[in-house]
Amino acid sequence: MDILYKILIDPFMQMFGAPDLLVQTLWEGLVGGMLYALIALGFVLIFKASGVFNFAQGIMVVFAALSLVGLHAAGIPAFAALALTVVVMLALAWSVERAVLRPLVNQPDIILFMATFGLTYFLIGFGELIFGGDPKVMITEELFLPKGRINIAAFGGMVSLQKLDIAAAIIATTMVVVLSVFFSKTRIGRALRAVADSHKAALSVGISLEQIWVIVWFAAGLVALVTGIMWGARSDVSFALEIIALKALPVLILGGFTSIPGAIVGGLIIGVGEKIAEFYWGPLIGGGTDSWFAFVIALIFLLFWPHGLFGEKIIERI
Amino acid sequence: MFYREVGQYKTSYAADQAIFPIMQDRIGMVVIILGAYALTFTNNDFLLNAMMTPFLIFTLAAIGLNILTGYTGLLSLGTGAFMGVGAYACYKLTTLFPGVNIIIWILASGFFSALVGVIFGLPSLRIKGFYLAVATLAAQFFLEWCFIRIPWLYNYNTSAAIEVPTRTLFGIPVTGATATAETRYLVVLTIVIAMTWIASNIVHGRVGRMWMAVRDMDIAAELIGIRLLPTKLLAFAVSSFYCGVAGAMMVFLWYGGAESTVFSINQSFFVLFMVIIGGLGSLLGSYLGAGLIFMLPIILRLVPPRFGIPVHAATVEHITFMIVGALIVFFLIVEPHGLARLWQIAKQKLRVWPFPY
Amino acid sequence: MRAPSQTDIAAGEVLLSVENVSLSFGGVRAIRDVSFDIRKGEIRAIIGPNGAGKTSMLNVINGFYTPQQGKITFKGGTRNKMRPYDAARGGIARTFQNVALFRGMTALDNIMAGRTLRMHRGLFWQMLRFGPAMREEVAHRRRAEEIIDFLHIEHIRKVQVGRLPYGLQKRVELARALAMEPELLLLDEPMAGMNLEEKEDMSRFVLDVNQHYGTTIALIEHDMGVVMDLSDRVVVLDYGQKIADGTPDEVKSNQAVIDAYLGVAH
Amino acid sequence: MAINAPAEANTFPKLLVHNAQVRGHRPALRHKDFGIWQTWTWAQVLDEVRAFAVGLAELGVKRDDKIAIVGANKPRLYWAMCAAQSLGAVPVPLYADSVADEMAYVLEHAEATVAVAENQEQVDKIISVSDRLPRLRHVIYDEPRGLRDYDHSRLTWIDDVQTKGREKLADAAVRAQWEKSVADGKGGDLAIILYTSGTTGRPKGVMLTQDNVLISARNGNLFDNLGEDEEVIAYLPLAWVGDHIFSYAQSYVAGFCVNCPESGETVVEDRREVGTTYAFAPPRIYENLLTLTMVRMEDAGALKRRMFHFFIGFARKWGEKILNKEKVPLYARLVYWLGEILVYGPLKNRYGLSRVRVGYTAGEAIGPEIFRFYRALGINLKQLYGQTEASVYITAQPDGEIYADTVGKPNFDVEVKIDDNGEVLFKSPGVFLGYYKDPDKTAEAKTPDGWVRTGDAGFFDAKTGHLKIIDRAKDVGRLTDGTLFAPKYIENKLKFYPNIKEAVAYGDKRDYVAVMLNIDLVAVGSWAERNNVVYASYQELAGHPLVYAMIEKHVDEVNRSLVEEGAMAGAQIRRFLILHKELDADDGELTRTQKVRRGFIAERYQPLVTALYDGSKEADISTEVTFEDGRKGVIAARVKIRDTTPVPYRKVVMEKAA
Repeated sequence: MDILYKILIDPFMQMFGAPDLLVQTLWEGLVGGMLYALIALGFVLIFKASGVFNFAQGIMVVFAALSLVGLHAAGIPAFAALALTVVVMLALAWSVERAVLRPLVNQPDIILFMATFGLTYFLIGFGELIFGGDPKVMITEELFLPKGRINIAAFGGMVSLQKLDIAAAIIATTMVVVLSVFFSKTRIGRALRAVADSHKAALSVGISLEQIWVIVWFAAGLVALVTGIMWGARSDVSFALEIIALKALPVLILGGFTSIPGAIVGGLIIGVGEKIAEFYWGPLIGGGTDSWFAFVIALIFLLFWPHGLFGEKIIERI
Repeated sequence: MFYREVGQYKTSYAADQAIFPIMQDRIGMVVIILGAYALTFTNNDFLLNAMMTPFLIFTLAAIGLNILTGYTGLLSLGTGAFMGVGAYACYKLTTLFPGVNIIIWILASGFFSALVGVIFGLPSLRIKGFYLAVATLAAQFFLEWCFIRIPWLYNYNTSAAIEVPTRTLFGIPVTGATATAETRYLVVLTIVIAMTWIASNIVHGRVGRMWMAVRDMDIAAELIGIRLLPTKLLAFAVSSFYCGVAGAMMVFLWYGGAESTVFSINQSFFVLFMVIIGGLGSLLGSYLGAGLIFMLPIILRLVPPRFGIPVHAATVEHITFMIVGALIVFFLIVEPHGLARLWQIAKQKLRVWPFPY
Repeated sequence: MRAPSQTDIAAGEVLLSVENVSLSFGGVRAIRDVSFDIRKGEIRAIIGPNGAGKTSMLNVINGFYTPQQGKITFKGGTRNKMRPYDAARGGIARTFQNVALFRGMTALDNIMAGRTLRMHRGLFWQMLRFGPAMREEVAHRRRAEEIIDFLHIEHIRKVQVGRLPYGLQKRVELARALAMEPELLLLDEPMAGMNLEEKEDMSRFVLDVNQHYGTTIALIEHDMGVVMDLSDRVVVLDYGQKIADGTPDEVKSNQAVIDAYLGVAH
Repeated sequence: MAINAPAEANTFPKLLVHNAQVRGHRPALRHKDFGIWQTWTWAQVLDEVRAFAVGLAELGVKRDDKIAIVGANKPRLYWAMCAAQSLGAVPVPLYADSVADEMAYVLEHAEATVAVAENQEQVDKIISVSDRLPRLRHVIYDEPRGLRDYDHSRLTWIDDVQTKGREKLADAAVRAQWEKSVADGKGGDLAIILYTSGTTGRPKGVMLTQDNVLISARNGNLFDNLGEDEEVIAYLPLAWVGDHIFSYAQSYVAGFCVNCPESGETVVEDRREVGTTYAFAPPRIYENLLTLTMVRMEDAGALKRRMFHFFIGFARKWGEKILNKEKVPLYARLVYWLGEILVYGPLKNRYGLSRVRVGYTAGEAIGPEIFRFYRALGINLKQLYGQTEASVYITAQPDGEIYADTVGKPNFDVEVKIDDNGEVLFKSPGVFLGYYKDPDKTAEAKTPDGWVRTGDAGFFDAKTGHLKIIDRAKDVGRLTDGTLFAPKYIENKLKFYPNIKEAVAYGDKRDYVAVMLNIDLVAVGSWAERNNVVYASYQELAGHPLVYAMIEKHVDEVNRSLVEEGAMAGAQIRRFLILHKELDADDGELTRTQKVRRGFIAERYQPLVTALYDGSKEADISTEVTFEDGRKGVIAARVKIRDTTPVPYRKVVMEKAA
């Protein structure tokens, strides 16, 4: 009885009892979700264009952030470092295409998937070897990212928003807009869509597969960089991120692997969901639920919509 | 070159279906097994405790995962967690019923992870490929969380870790601080050999064929009357059982104690890599893969100093990661069937020697 | 010298009947209100131009697709929905247009896999692989070997099917289907992409199967010559509709069929 | 000797009963069927044969009936032979690959009343010609597939025959009756009729008695002391006397096991699995095997290839000596032992010949290179010379006396003589009864005093005392001084030299032997390069003095070897010339199978032939030739003629050699 009360009634009492907390939690969730969404975005970009499920997206985020911080630590001015990091990501995209994708062209997806495990581990080792394993601090000021927080009196209490988060939200949104424009309007963008459908189609557009892969992986790299900066700014830059980044997977399960809006919506749902759950129900079972919440949701979800919210159903033919 | 197959004819199906139809192979196996037991007499704790024992344990885990991923084609990232279930189950069992022989509990703990495996395998009916991988990630993280947040599992130790009590077999301590490297090694070796034998029996029989059928073409499998869900769940069960036992042995016969981090996602990946590099769908591959991946860091740690090159423990780890990662990609590109296939090719060459084919 | 002569088939009981079946994916209507029957012991050909819905028809029959309308009566039992597993259990075997073998397994293992439904020893005995399990294994190996002998594939018994040439793969697939000892055997273009000699062999095999095992066969085939030689009765589909049904000669002389094949505008 | 059954068991059925008693539990027959080697012990075979026989009797088979047997080497077809024999009927095996028409002839000529056919294919053939076979009452088949709907009024499945037989055998009287009919069998009875596919005219039915076959088989076993432990694989046609002796008679006499392969394609694998100890094959099989080996080794890695060739080379040097138990230096033994591990052993393993104790090649002459190759590997390959009319054995090479160019010594109980026109005659227990229903041909082949003409010309090698077959008797001529002249023999000797591509020998009814030669452009060309001999054309090279000098050496060597062998010493080559153009099938100088057409060439090169015998040093010749593109043209040339210096010798009197 009591337990039922604890589960079914009490949390909602709290919510309505302290709406400001609720809003605060929602906001936290949204921001967290946004970062998931950004990572998921990287997955989607690559999956759409090359059908590769890039497990390494998470480590790419870490790697980008580390390079930025590392380069700056090496005495390079912030924005120069930023520019260099962009170059690094381009180099990474190029070498991945050369070393991994090209030799594996036309292999079953699952093989490519596993190849990206390899990539992930290689990058972890490589990153740690160069930048060392210990956490680092993101160069927030140098990049002129706003600091501090705005406190708004509302809902009979205080809701405090970090300026950084707001900035993050704005940057993220603009990036998403830019990307979708890029995809729908530009020639290359359309070509990328074509690849998603069939490789021949792409070739007919007159872009070689190799180029396209480099482009998307580069695009994904940029997304990773932005994500890295945001995330690094909020917590710090460490390899722990790589594990957290795995949460992009459930996001994709919800959003579907091929849909950018899906990734966004999915990301936000997961972000908000896990915050709410942790904040209101977590204590009942000892907290820390956010480590698995997203995955379990995805798992349950999969049982009913095996192809995601926005992903299209495949008819099996024989 | 060493194969002399002349005169090895089969007059019964039983002989023809044998797992090592060629006499030279049978001899080879016997030699290897005897050799493995002979290692006991080296009295070299480092060899036994730090190399052979863990190698065998990882092999068992790899066999488990291979049954699921290699034979049935279901990708799982939850191996670490399933191993954990085995470990914690065994811990609870032996602390609740100290009287019962530890070996029994080690094996019994497999059933618990089998059960958990089946539960998390349920989605495999609807979903495939990396969708399933994500589903198993759920298992990984959820179980990992349980190991931390359910103190009952580790008997409310302040350390939040399993501390392996001393248990004896015929009066000789097998687990705990007092157990010698030799006894542990012997126990592990025996269990691993026995379970390998069982695994090979299963994969060579009807069940194995069903698994492979599902792996190679599930539609066709269904149309010849193989029920997909039970087949896949059985694979999950057996696979998890093996992982569970491996987990239990890892804590009880190797570490002597462990906390949840031992069963983290990285463990899952390491076992998966062993399977990929060793060879999907090959028991031999599980041995080779486990050998390579597990020995690699040890070699990196031991060899360079011999040549006066000092290496940092951390650096070793980083380089290991890089090499392993590179190896994965390399093998997927060059020989998706891993070391096992390489051995097969070599063996074929030996059989047709001196001809190239 | 063919087994049951035309007449006794005409008299023969109906093994499977398809009534007013319609099937569509999304917008595409693959089959429109098709009805026909297959009689015990006959060789029944389903022909028609590409995209006539032949393969879809087979997929409906063995439960891989579920038709929106219509019902299927097999061995007296009527159903409109059925899992492929039940079809297999009920005695329907099937080969595929583009070979659907278990590529990672040897020819023998593929055929043994076909015996799965008839093997019962549980995991326990499988683990030990002696006693009952081995006896069962051996017994079924024997049956598999009979089929291997029947289809003359001794020399490739232990070859991984992925490495076999196309013609032999088709034969192994047939062997796997036979291993199920089906009552109704569905062959989807058993001779597609074969050279003349292979075609002759395959035709020989199909006849022998029908005759030696008394298996009822429904086959899709493009090679008219083959169809006319092999089949007792032919049903012709075009754009998902049945346009003719009868003995080879009747069908040959049917105007609608001729038009369909000459591609007269519809 | 213990290895052979007692003499009172003088028929196949008696031997079968005997074997069933003394070694009933031992394997008599294996057949790779349904993926494994199905095995029958002697006891089981007896049981099968008995049932089969009684079943046949039920179908009305009686003494002296002829039972045709058509098909591949299947257990039940062998049983059919013994079953028939146990009833006193005579089995008549047919070549499975013969077309319906040939089959019809034999069936009709043999007056077969029952035919045992392997499968649908054979049954169809028989049915297709059945209207021409009034006597053929019944057809029995082994494999039922495809036959179920045939009209079975005159068609029965072996199983049904045997079941019927088994039912009958329940009755003790029937059993006794069968045993009696076995006991009634006599050594003199006609055991089998083997139709030899004669190169000219219709096949002749060679009648062999139980004694013929069994005594020859017994002697064969003694000759190579074959015991009950041998393993042989039966893959050669049933209708061929070789298979009848090796896979049937010798097995029954010695009690060893015969293995029937799964199918034609699998013979090699099956041989490897069984590991035959007593092997038999016509030369071409060894040739193919060798070619295959060399081709495959070409694809091998450079290192492996080097190793291979080194050891093979070494084996060619020492292998035979070691095999012949001659004295060889220790190091040679060591290297050979190494080679055994690295190359010879594996090779033999691949061939499936690792366990061969005795291997024979026969039928036609085997190239000495090929022959030596297998010997060098340590395979005890030997040659024998035999005929259907002799129940195979005429001569064979005893262990340790192996020569590439002889066919060995007369077997036990075999007498061989060479008549004055060089034809080989023999007399032995194996000598056939006669040609079935053909007394004239029989008379031609058999002299009144029981000698049989082989139709081959040969002589006994003075050095080794072995028989050498030199040519078909009809091709052998004589020089004016009466010396034996076998053109093919001399030509072959010359052609063993890689430099000599073709040779045409003349001498019949002439004073001496003279030859026209063709050089081999490839071989001589490369020789020319090595010895910087410059030449512009084949013609020029052919005429080059150095080339003549080189070829002359070869000719001298041939002469010397002729002298060593004795019998042919008189037929040394006195003069030779090298033709200015290659002999060519397009010009009708060779047959399409690349055999020289001596007569035609003689006409075409008339001037040269005369020159060879009128002592002139050179002669002009112009011949019309057909070029690749079909154009015709004329080649004119002046061809030099060389005299050789004959090797002195003592004239041997041939009859002594016999």
